[in-house]
Amino acid sequence: MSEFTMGPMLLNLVLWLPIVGVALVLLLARANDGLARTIAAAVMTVQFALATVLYLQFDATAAGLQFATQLPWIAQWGVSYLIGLDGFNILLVVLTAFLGPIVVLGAWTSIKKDVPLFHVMVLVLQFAMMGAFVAQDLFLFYLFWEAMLIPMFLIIGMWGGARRVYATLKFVLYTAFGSILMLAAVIYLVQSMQQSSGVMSFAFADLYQTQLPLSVQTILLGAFALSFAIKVPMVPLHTWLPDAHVEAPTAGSVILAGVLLKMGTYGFMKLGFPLFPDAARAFTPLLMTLAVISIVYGACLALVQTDIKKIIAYSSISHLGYVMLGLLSLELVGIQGAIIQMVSHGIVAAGLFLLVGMIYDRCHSRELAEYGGLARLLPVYSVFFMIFTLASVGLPTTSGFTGEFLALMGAFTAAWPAHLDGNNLPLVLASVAVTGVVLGAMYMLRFALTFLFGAVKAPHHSPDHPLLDLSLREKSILGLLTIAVFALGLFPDGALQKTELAAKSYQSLVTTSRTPAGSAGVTP
Amino acid sequence: MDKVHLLLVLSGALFALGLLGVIVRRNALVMLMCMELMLNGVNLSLVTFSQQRGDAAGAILVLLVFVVATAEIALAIPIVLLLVRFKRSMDIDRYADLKG
Amino acid sequence: MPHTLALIALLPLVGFLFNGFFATALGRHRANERAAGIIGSAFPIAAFALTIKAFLDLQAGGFAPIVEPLYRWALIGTSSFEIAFYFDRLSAIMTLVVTGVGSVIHIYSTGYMHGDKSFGRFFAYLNLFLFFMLLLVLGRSMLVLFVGWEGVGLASYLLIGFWFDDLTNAKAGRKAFITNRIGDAGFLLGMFLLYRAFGTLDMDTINSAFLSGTGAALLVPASLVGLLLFVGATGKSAQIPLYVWLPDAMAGPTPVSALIHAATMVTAGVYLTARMSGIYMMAPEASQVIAIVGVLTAFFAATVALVQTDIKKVLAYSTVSQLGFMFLALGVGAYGVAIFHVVTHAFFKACLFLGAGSVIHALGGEQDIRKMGGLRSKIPLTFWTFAIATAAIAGIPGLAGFFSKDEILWYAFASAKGGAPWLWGMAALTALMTAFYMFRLLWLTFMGASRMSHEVEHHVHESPISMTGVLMLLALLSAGGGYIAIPHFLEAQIPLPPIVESLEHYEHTLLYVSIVLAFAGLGLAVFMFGGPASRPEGIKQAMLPIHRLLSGKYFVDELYERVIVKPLAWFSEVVLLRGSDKMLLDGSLNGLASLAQRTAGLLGRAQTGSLHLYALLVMVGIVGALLWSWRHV
Amino acid sequence: MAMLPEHLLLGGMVVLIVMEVLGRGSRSALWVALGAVVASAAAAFWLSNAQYAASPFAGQFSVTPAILMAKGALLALAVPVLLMSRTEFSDGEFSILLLSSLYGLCLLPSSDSFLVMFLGLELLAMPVYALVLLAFRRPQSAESAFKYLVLSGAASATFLMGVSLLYGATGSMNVDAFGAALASGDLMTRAAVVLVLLALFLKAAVVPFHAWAPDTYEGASIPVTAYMATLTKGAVLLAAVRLFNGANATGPLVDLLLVLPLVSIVWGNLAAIKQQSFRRMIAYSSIAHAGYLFYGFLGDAQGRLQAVLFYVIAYSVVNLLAFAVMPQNDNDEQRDSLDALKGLYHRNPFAAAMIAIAMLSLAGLPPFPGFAAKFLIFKNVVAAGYTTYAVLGLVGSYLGIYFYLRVIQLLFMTAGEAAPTEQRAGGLARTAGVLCLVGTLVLAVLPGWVLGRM
Amino acid sequence: MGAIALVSAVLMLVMREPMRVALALITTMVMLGGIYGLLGVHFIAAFQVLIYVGAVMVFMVYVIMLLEVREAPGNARYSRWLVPGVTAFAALVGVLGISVYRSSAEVLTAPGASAFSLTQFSAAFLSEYWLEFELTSVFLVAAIVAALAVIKVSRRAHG
Repeated sequence: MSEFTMGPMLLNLVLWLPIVGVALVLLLARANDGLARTIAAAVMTVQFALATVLYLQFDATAAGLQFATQLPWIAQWGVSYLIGLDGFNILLVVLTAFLGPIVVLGAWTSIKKDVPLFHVMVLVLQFAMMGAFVAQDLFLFYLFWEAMLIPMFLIIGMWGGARRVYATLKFVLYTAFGSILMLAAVIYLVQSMQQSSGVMSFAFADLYQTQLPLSVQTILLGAFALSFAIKVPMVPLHTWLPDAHVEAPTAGSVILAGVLLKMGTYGFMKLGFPLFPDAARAFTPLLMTLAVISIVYGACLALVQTDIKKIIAYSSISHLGYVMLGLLSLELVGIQGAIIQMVSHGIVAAGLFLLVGMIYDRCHSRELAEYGGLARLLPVYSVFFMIFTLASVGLPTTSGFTGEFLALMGAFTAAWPAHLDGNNLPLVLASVAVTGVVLGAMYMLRFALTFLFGAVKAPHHSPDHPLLDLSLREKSILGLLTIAVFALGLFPDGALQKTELAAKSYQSLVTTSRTPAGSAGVTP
Repeated sequence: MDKVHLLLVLSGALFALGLLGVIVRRNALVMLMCMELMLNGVNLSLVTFSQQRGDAAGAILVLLVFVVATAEIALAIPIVLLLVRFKRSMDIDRYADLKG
Repeated sequence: MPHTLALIALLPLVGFLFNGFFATALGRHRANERAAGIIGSAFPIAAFALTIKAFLDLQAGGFAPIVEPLYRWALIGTSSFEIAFYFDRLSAIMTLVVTGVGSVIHIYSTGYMHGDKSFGRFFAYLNLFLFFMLLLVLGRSMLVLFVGWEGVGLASYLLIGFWFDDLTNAKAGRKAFITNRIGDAGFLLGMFLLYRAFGTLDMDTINSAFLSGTGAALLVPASLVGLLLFVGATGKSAQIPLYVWLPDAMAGPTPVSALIHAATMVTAGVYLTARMSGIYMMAPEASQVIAIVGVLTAFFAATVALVQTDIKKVLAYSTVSQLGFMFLALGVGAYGVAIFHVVTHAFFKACLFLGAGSVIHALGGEQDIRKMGGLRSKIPLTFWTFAIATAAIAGIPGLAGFFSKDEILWYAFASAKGGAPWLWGMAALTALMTAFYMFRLLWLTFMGASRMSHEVEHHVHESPISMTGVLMLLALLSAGGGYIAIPHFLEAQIPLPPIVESLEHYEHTLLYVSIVLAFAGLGLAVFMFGGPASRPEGIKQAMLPIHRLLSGKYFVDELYERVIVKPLAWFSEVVLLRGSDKMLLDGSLNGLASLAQRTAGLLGRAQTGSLHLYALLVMVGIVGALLWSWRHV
Repeated sequence: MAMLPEHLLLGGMVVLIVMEVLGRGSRSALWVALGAVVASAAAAFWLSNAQYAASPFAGQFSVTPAILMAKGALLALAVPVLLMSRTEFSDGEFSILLLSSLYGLCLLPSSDSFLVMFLGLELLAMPVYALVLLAFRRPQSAESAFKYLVLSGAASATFLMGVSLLYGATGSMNVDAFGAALASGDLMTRAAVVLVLLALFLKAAVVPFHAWAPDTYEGASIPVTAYMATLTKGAVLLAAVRLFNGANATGPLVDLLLVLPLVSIVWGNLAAIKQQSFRRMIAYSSIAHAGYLFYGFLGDAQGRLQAVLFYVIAYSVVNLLAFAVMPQNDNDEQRDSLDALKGLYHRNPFAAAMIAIAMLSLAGLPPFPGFAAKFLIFKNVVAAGYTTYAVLGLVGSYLGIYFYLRVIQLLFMTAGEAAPTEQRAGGLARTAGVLCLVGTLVLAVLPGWVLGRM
Repeated sequence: MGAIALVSAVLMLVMREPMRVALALITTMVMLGGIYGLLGVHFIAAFQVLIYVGAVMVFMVYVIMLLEVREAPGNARYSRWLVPGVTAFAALVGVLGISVYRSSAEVLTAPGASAFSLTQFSAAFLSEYWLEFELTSVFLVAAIVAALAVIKVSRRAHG
């Protein structure tokens, strides 16, 4: 029965390893760039390996938390150190762990100053992200949620581009605004639960039991949703993202797009909607509209960007719209699609940002117009570029397809009965969302066209000093991501099975009304 | 209009006058004196109540106020001296280097 | 062999991976070119061989469909998405065509692409295309079909832009992909509706459900589904309004045009419609639309083809036109006939394209027919094969095209499932134009006097055996392909529509009419282009506005540019980016930020350093607080 | 016994005065003071742990375990202040004055009568006037001290006026009269209550009574500013807790406690944005924090001491942390300027990191202790039903994030040269910094444990 | 007597010369002492005169004479906050007055207890308020140290 004792330890280890890494870097490598890199890479790799073990041992047929640890922490407030894996977070945990070593390796040569601090920040960020995913206690979750801000603030602000300070402040201030209101909602939620049930607890499982009148649910959901929607980001709360992406160093963009944005959708899935199901259902039309607007809006803007990072940034907005759409469909297939789309976007956007970073390291320009014909110049690079472009477009056999396909299918599956009942909005929205598929192809292929094809041109390239194609390190990073892209595109079943129970429980949580009987609703 | 009310209003007026003095007078020493006036106003009401109640507590507080007021002046005067040393002026409006 | 079907599809994939990884990596060494060519061709040929085996298996099983599950892609709730292959009469025909024509075109390409610096890459893409095309035709589930559907789009994109150093080629590829995507969006919607109704995407299940009219089928209207799927088909099969990509797709190497943009990929829409005939049989409105779109496409594309001067463009519009014929057949319920035309078209159009390729090859890249002429004697093999194929497409009796086209015309006229005389009229007129522009092409290219420059003329040479051999094979099939009675072969699976009884006796009359039309086209072309050059010029001058309209392709590209592309860019750039993102959203945020800054400045100025003020604040505060406290009295 | 902590402080004072009179090395003065403070804090903790409760002077002075804990905590916070004073204050006076101020501090939460509380307030503040001047490094220090003195004097007078009216209305000098009078509808009683509260607002620098704080903080030296911003403020808040003593905020006070703290939060956080002086910025920050602290009085009386004390500790520890590691510079104006922080990370990563942690905690961002403290306060506010104001307060706290981040931006993201006279913080100050860091970490990691002892 | 106290207090604010202000303050204080005497709290009256007038004000007057700083002519007596200040002042007096007059506290109208004697006061001070006595001494010690420290600083600043 060693597994039962080992399990929780393993998850704790996965969570805390980055902190060990931080300690190691601070102790051993304060002035040793190479060692700092090595430590970070090693820690991340071990973490990924352990996360893989978790994934393999995760029992898809068991409901409830697995590998859970619960320790009383702030007993006075009913806060406990409660972490665990369930279908909601298992894939995201693996994704986070997977991107960890990739981020470190990707930044291997491009980060040249303050290297140890950089890796400390990346490790801290990794810890916070992992924590936010595995936390099963609202207080703990909020802690991790906010803790992500600081390292990201520094990563963008210290190693970013020319307007990095503006961008990073915008990022933090934007995000913090949402968080502040969420904090108010958290306090109110827990407080009202205590008043109604006498129990002071932050555990998700307990909070899922709370009964709140619709009006209260609405306000609380509004606060949560604001915070999550900023993180996702959903139009019109997105303007921080392009700036943050553009100014962030490659590693920052990778983390941002790869994991951080998923926090928003994860938050909706794990907290926002299940905590306030009645409000969630009441506001589905609005949120769904916003999701679809995000899809189209992001795509349209990606279409006219001249900065290559901005294209991907806006594409992220578009892609995460599908996630929201899937989640809001409340259809199993849509929810599952949303989860896959989260992971897929994590991988694909990470790949694209890495690719952009690699070319930026060589040419120091992000202007699309300054490039051309890279396919002739850097064939291997171009192959990878094409793969990730197509995955972003959602071409079948890539992960992007799995996510988009299932999410859209969910939206449609939900919309059709509504249409038969005379409510055409979901159907219209789902149909409009499908146009995102076209727009997606338009902006990504515009990117690829200018970038890869035509006459060869690139800053800092001359026939005497041609640009070098990808190094072995770069190839392996992208190779790993490519494998993930196709694995999730061709064989999503394994992953889907792990999340199926969670998707079902999400579905039943959100579709079950939880307003107190006989209450007309009192505004707080 | 009896005695107590009058005394209390007088006390309040002295207190307010003291504060007004701090607001309107520019001479640092005058300001200090106005502070004393405020305390005197307070003392009056304390004594009045103490007497009215036949209770020593108020009077004792008055005594403490004496002590404190004295100590404050003793501390304030050197500070004013120091101020004057730098600007050769008692005008408090000239001491507004710290602002913003 | 348990996984024959999977193997058929996967063999080209292996070829792709091999060529992709090794041939590209090893560079453009001559020996490698050889290896790449052999590998690239071997896998399709092997696939073809396996297909024949599979066909024999099918036959041995009395043509009962073979279902071959590979693995489960996803299980969500109770609905399972299986990756499974399905082999019946329809897929058998398609697979044979794809692997067969595909193989020969691979062989042809070894000659055609000889010396190209990206030889290996070319074969990799070609193999990739075959893989996806085979998924498309072999898939049991619409999901697999869709994978192939989009996959062939990808391969087409890559191959059109194969010579990407010239940006116009790459742009043509992009155009193809995006136009196809528009269709795919419709396809997706249709698929979603079907999933909603049945919880599965297996096409056999869906078809039979529709045919039997079970409960689930009533949930979604067949017409809507049919139309949505047809939107997909218009994209892939270049029908109005989404045909615009196909002419541009000629930017790709000619074997690509032959294989993808003539013989196989563009017929995927036809295949899809035939495959989902269960739906369309229940959806007369949708079928009506298909027939009309088909015939209109056929007609308009043919008119454009009349005046094109690029050898490949003529063939491209001809392809669009022929695809229109196929959809006409589908629209009137003659699914088997459409497939029949797919097959014959594959033969003669592949032959034509490859012949054109041979011409271009011989002329060192020249594609303008005004600068050709008199090639008959210089490259006779090419000429003869080209001529046979031209005759076939023109509907000269006895050749392949004659049979299939005639059946289409007949069903357009007489089918009880939507046939109408006016459909026949349009189609017959189109047939006339087809004969005319094809013979025009033949005459301008091969007959008459040479209009080539001396230098070009000097270098003209017949193509190597790898190319001419293939041409001869395809010419043979173009000639004899009509004798394969595909509609009847398929009838067991997809019945042909009944004929309106009152019209039955017109059959022979119409047959003669179409024979007459074919020869009329031939005659007209010979009359116009066999004589002095002033003759066509005169007609051109007489009908200048029409000529301009036709040679401008009805200015549809320009229209789309003005109505869709430009407004979209304007909307994105001006309204969304500048108006909404920068001005409204960022503007209000920056406004708030500067408001905070200004307030901060104000508060800083309030802190004047004056002790008087501070004391005043205290006093005001006290007064205010005391007054406020009375509020509760 | 009950006054053991006070006695120990007094003992320390006496020893120091004797040493001073004898002219025996001011070097050791610091250690004596340190010994006294540590002993005093230890005594308070020990008594608290022993659940000691007594009122040796009936109606004047009493201790309970909770109050002893509060005293111990604040006294412990004085340790870093003493440690960081070394570089600026070589004389023994600093230690004596600090000990006497601490003595006053200790009186406040224990006072049962207004007389003791008044003496406590004066004893707390009076030495600070001198302290502000003591490290006389620039002429403005005198201005600074004078402003503090005058407004603090006005606060004392206001306090007394209120006490006097309350005394008149109730006939009692007992502090509990305040709590009892809260609900009274009598105008004079009400005026009394309001005046007393406003006096505390003035001492704690709540808008509109805040104006002295920025000027005073800027003109004072770092250890004294640190002391004022943290311990003095904390002591005033503890006095307020003592005053309210178990009474829920009712009547007119609710409005005052809702509005003025909120205005403080917003005002402080906004005004801090454009500051160029670090101490002035911290002053505005402390104005905002006074707002949060007084929000704590809206909540249920039960958890008030805990909430306020926890907040004071969390807030003070990080403030002291920032001050302790601040680089040394003989030019006080340069030292105080935010420009001095530019690029500090590259010169002194430890200091930069510590200041950054402090700023983040002050901003209330998790996982730093400032967050848990704020959480507790706002939780109580929400529990008391003032949800709207809790939200407004939180939004107000959001406004503050910017200027704290700006400091981090200067530290890490802005290039800057060291001023020629800049040095690392002294060894003892760094020790103080480490102590504060330890405190910060304990508060961050084990808030439950800390709360459990309160 | 109260009126005189008030008038001289007002004079304090009106007088230009600090010396006259001081004299006005002394008048106020003496008058207050008189009031205390009339109220029967004689020892407080005595303290008032002794400590305030005798010690504080003498000190103050001494300093005024010592400094003898001539303000520049034309230098306004008042800060620019005169009008708002007076307004606020009037409001404050009004508010306090209304608070007192409208109060229902019986202490305001009660006949008043018999004044307590110095003996009673001393007894209370040394028994019930023993702690305050002690604390006052601590306070005074601290005050002395503080004053000395400030003087030391001034000397240092001077030298």
